[in-house]
Amino acid sequence: MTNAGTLLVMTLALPLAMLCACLSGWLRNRMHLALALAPLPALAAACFEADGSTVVFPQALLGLTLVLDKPGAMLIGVAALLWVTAGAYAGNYLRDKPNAGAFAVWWLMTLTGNFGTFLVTDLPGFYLFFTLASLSAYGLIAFDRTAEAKRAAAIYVGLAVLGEALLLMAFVLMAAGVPSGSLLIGDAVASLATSPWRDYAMAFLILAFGLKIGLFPFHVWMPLTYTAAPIAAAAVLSGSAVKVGVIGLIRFLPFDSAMPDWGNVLVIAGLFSAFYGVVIGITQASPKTVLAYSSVSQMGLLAAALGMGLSAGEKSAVLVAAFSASFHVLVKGGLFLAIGAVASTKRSVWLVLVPATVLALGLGGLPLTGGALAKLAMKPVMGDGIVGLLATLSAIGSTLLMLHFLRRMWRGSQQAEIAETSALVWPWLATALASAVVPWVLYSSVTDDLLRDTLALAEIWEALWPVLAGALASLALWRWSGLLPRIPAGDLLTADKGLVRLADASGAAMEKMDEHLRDWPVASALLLGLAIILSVSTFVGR
Amino acid sequence: MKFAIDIFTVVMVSSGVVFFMAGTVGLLRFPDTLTRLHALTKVDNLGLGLIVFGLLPQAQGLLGALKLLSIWVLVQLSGAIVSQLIAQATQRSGRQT
Amino acid sequence: MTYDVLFDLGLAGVLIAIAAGAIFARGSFVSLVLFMVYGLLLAIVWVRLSAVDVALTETAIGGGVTGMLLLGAASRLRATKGSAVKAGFPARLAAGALCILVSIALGIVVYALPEVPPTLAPIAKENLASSGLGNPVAGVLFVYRALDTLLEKVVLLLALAGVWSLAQDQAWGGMPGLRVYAKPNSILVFLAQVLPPVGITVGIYMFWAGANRPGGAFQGGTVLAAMWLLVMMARLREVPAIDTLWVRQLLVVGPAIFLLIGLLGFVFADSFLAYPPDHAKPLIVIAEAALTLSIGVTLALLVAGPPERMRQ
Amino acid sequence: MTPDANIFADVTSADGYLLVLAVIFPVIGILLTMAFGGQHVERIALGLLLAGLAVAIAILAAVLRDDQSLVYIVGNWRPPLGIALRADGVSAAMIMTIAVVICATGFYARGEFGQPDASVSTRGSYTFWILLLGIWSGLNAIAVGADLFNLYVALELLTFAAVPLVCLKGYQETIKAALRYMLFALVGSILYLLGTALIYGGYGTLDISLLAARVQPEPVAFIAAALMTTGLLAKTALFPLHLWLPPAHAGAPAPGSAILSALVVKGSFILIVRLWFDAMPGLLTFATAQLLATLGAGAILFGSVLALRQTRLKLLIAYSTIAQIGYLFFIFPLASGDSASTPWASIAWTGGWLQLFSHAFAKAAMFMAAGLIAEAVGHDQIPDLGGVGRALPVTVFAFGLAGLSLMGVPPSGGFVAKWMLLSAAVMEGQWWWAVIMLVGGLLAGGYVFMVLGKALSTNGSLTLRVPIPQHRQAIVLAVALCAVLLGLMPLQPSGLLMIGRPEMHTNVLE
Amino acid sequence: MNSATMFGYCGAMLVGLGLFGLVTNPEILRKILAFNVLGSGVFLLFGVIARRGAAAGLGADPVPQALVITGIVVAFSATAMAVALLVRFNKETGEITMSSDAPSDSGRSEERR
Repeated sequence: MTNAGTLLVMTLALPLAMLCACLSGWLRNRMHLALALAPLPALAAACFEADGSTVVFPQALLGLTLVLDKPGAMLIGVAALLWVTAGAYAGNYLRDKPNAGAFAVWWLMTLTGNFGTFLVTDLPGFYLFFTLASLSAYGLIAFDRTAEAKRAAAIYVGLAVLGEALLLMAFVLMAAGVPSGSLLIGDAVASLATSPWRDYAMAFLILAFGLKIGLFPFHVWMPLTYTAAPIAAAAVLSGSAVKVGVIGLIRFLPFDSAMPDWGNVLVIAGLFSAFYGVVIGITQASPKTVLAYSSVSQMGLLAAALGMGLSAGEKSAVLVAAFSASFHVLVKGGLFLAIGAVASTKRSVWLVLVPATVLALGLGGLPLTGGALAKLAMKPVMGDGIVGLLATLSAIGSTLLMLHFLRRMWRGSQQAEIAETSALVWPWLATALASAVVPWVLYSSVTDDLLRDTLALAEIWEALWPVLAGALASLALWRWSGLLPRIPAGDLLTADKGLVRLADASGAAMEKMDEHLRDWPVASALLLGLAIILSVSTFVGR
Repeated sequence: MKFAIDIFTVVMVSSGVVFFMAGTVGLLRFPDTLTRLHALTKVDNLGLGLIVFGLLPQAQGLLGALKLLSIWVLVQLSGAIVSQLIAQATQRSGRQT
Repeated sequence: MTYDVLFDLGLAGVLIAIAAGAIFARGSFVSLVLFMVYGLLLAIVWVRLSAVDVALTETAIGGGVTGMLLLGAASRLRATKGSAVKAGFPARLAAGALCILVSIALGIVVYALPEVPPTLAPIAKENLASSGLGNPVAGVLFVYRALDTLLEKVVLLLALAGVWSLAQDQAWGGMPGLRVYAKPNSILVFLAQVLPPVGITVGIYMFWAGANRPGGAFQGGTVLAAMWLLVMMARLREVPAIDTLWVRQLLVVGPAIFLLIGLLGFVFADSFLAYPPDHAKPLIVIAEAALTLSIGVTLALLVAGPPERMRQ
Repeated sequence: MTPDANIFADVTSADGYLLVLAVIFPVIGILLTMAFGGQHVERIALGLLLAGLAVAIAILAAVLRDDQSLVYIVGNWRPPLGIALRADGVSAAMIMTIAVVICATGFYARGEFGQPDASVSTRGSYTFWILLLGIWSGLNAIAVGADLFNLYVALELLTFAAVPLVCLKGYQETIKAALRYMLFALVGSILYLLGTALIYGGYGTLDISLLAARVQPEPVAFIAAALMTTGLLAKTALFPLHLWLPPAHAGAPAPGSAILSALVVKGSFILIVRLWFDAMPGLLTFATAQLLATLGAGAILFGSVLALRQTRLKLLIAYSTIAQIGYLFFIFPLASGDSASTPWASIAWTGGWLQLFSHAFAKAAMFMAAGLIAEAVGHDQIPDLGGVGRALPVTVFAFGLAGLSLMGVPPSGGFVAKWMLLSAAVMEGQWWWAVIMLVGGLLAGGYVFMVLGKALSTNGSLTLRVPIPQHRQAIVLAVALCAVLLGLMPLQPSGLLMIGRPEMHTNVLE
Repeated sequence: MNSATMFGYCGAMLVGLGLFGLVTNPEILRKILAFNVLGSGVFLLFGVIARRGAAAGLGADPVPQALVITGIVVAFSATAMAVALLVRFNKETGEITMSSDAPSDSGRSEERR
């Protein structure tokens, strides 16, 4: 086992060890101070051994196989960065909170699941970590016991479990398509094109992962949860945990074989939610909610990119998607942390606001930011057709949305209640710095055109004009913001009352039916009837 | 000889049967509990007695005969006691029908 | 031959009629009495089917102890609330239809039973010699399918434990609440003094004869149980408290000895529940004797019911 | 008539005596406790628990080593005249599961039915231990039985021990529940007995492997099979014959509920499988298989929804049992019929049994956890359970693990079982069962999180009436972990479960 | 039709009768009684099968006879237990019938300890 191997193992072993440590109450109540350490092995692995080194566990451990390939390394690296800073933030945030221990446990579990999905290469393993990440997020969301937190957590779990079911079906179908019976993701994807269950498998895959990355109409859980969860949790969930879905799409979509129809499905759904997120987002008041909708929009764009790749059957889309995803990891995490940071600084708010603005506009593709690079890298994939145009337009939208966010955050900081503490600021500054630097480091590994080209005036203007347009639009928005309708967070979910009532009614009906069935004469008559039907079915059935 | 014994048996048993008939009719027709009991006990005593008596010559060996007799005795015993109990019960629950 | 068939036909007709009466009768008392008569008639049917052992068991149980049990229960039940909500007519109709269908299905099976009926009688008989028994049924019970018999005795004990478990906590270990009809020098007392000697003799004879002729541990035990119940009802003997040592030991002595002999089979006859060829019969008789006792006590206590009174 | 009708060589195998011991040890315990009164009852029982566990391990080892069924000819009288005991791979695994669950329950139950002072005998302890041993003997006898009538006696042994367990608390509603259970179970067993009568009349033997050779598709077989199956279904409480289960399993004392829900209902299920797969192979038609699985599907949907509607924890768990039983019946369409020759049959076979075992562990853990919670809090009303998670972390954690297994979340036996059944359903083109299983998983997630969410919520003001000793919580956790550990087995047909059934392809996926 | 077969049909009818009583009669005691009738019908079928199997100088196949004897014992213990349950049930509730019950929601019964 190479030392990279050891690093890979450590990536999962350290958080697990910390979890075991949590069995003792004394350690559990102090664990939140150490949260920042848990992701370090992942970071190291990403830095030193991104060469696809492999670890295979014995059968006794499900025969897990861990591999660190390029997209995986990219994502796990930035994710680790975010988890470190957010962990530090959480450590301070949780000081003298009553049940910090519980939070730490859920945190570590989510982290383990999140990293695991970036590494594993076999279906059951992926399902295991995917489930771990999704279900343990429940604890983070429901952490502060407000009514909306409970509602959000309930809805989240409902959709998460649904996602599990869809994914399980997808995996079973994929495995069924592999003649050799191997359970490696690679083999499954390879034989997917020829599998008799191809279309079903694709449908379930896209549904499951689309639900995870919040494609319309599955986006409803995002605004609720990110609004309800504590800031640190929201940061890692929106920044890192969502990428579980992205890596899923990257790993499981067969990019070697072009599938135009399924590709187009992704493109259309993606672009739609890209704009949908913007439109709803600008009506939102709470900065967290606004960020959530921007996530919907960004993930939609990502899905569209992958869709283009799928329909064209070109592998390069994978790296591009990974790259812009990893950029999104840092920015989104940073912006969430910024909310806390702004609220917690009274004197030198500008120290926070300025970088925040740069970061935010980065999502709109402000030149010289990682965002610009992301857009640049995406351009070839998106092409120059209608899709490319829409992508550019979406940049305007995100700028608009981001400016709206900054405004809301500024408002929020006025009636902030969090105590003055610089300890909440440093993690956020670190994240901001990282999000400014890291993309430049990674860029070369994505495309072979040189960084110099990215500084060409044409490119800069290309990136700049959407931002300016967005700025103008936002001026208009402020002017006439009064005209906008107030759409509740989780827009479509306003219908859930009716659904609940319907479910309740049907449940009651079944209860009534149960009482009748459990009436003695009925049940015993059913017994006799069953005997007769059975003998007939055995007799006639042959 | 054998023939005579058979005749004897037939006569005895059939007369026993007649008594049973009478008893049953009594059981069905008599007005109240005590009289019904009266009818039944008669049957036990005489009817069964006659039948057993009639079968005695047919019994193989002394053991068989003893068995037959013990049957009669037991039935006597139980019949008497049970009718006693029933009579008491009727008296207690003063209803005569 | 045809006379036999006619007789059987009549017998079956009466049997069905009485059964129907027991099922459909309005009052429970009537239906209980009819049920006991039914039990006795059934015994005759068994004789007609030349299954005398079963006939004896049926009289002892179906006509006897079961009836006693049900009558005892009927005399204790008090319907203070909750009235008999009869199933509605359509429900009864549907149920009736289903039951008729089941009967018809069974009829079809009886009709379709193979021409040359499969039977184990020959091998059962030819292997009987090795056990020294004369009664093939006893042979099946104690030699070929001894495991069933053993487990069935455990079932009896479990049933008793179950009945006891229905006691009130404070009455635990006390005396079963058997109905006692004792009035000094009543006629019942007289019966209880006269009958038991005869009954016990009969019981022992039944088990003893069981080795070679119809009869056996179970039938004998039942008679013993009946005698003991009679004595207890007449208050000649008190009902023993359930944690009296001798009661407990009488309960298990039969199954225990049987099991012991079975385990000895591991050593002396190279199989569980196999008997060493030349000691087969004595061993079986010993086991049966012990079983007769245990069965007697178990049945009596089952009828006596869960403990209700603490010992004085 | 199948070629390998007599796959079991009818000779006692070297370690066959173990099968007798498995049945007899508990019986010895019953006799001892009956004879020597209450005050030693607990010690005798616990001693025998360990002995029985050893026997179970020995049996499993022997079967694995010989890679063939254990056989014991009782009294050296061969079937059809005598009785044989047989343990194939499934039986061995079953015996092991039974032993583990019963031992765990036994040690857990010391908290409830143990005897603080050895001087007096109390009703509860005396009867509980006897009934526990009775259930164990009955279950083992069912697992190794190879003679339909012998199996009938074993089934009765089981019932007679199970019913009093229901009303051990003596509350009015538990008595009522026990009565309903008793009567319905009686109907079930008498129908089964009727079936055996017909079978003997038709084929002159009751030995399963001999029957496999003799049974023909003809009215006798049809009607006998139908009657026996129905009777057994009544005891398994498969929807819609579940009238007795919820009140009975919810009313029994916690250890009792654990045994009843985890093991007792499975006893009759094993018999149904033996009937259709071993005794009358080739009699199971597509229609019948679909019918049984349809009832199973009904149980899954119905039980899960009703579980979601419950406000009492134990009732919720009871209804979830009804639902989980449903999955077992997917064995019939997926592991039989035309597919029996395909590799997927053996996948479904493994998956079905795995579902049985993992549910046994998970459900035992759940009921024990619920028992501890009820002891500590004084009730089991779900709405008032807020904060239990902090008061009894280990217990709630165990409950959660068990719940994950029910949901079919990895790593757990429930996941592996579901995966296998799903794949089999897909590969054999019976996708509708796959849909049902997915929905069932969703609903299970619903009720599990309904409880966990409440228990983990911290705003409930919760005071423990009595402290719960750590070791009892540890037992619960251990049982739940067994369910999880089953999830470590590979997603392939298990060699063990194939022992004794050559007609099924093993390790097809190499 | 020989008398064995005839008794077979008789047994079939008894089974039907017993089942009917078991299903429809609300009184528990009557259900138990019906169960006994049902049982005797089943045993009668056994007896018929035994009778048909008469061979080797035996009037009937001994194996089914033995099974019936065992069965009668089991049926009796079942009756005893059911009766005990019924008496206790009646003492607790004062009912003699089995009304349909929804799962009683009285989880507070735990508190009665």
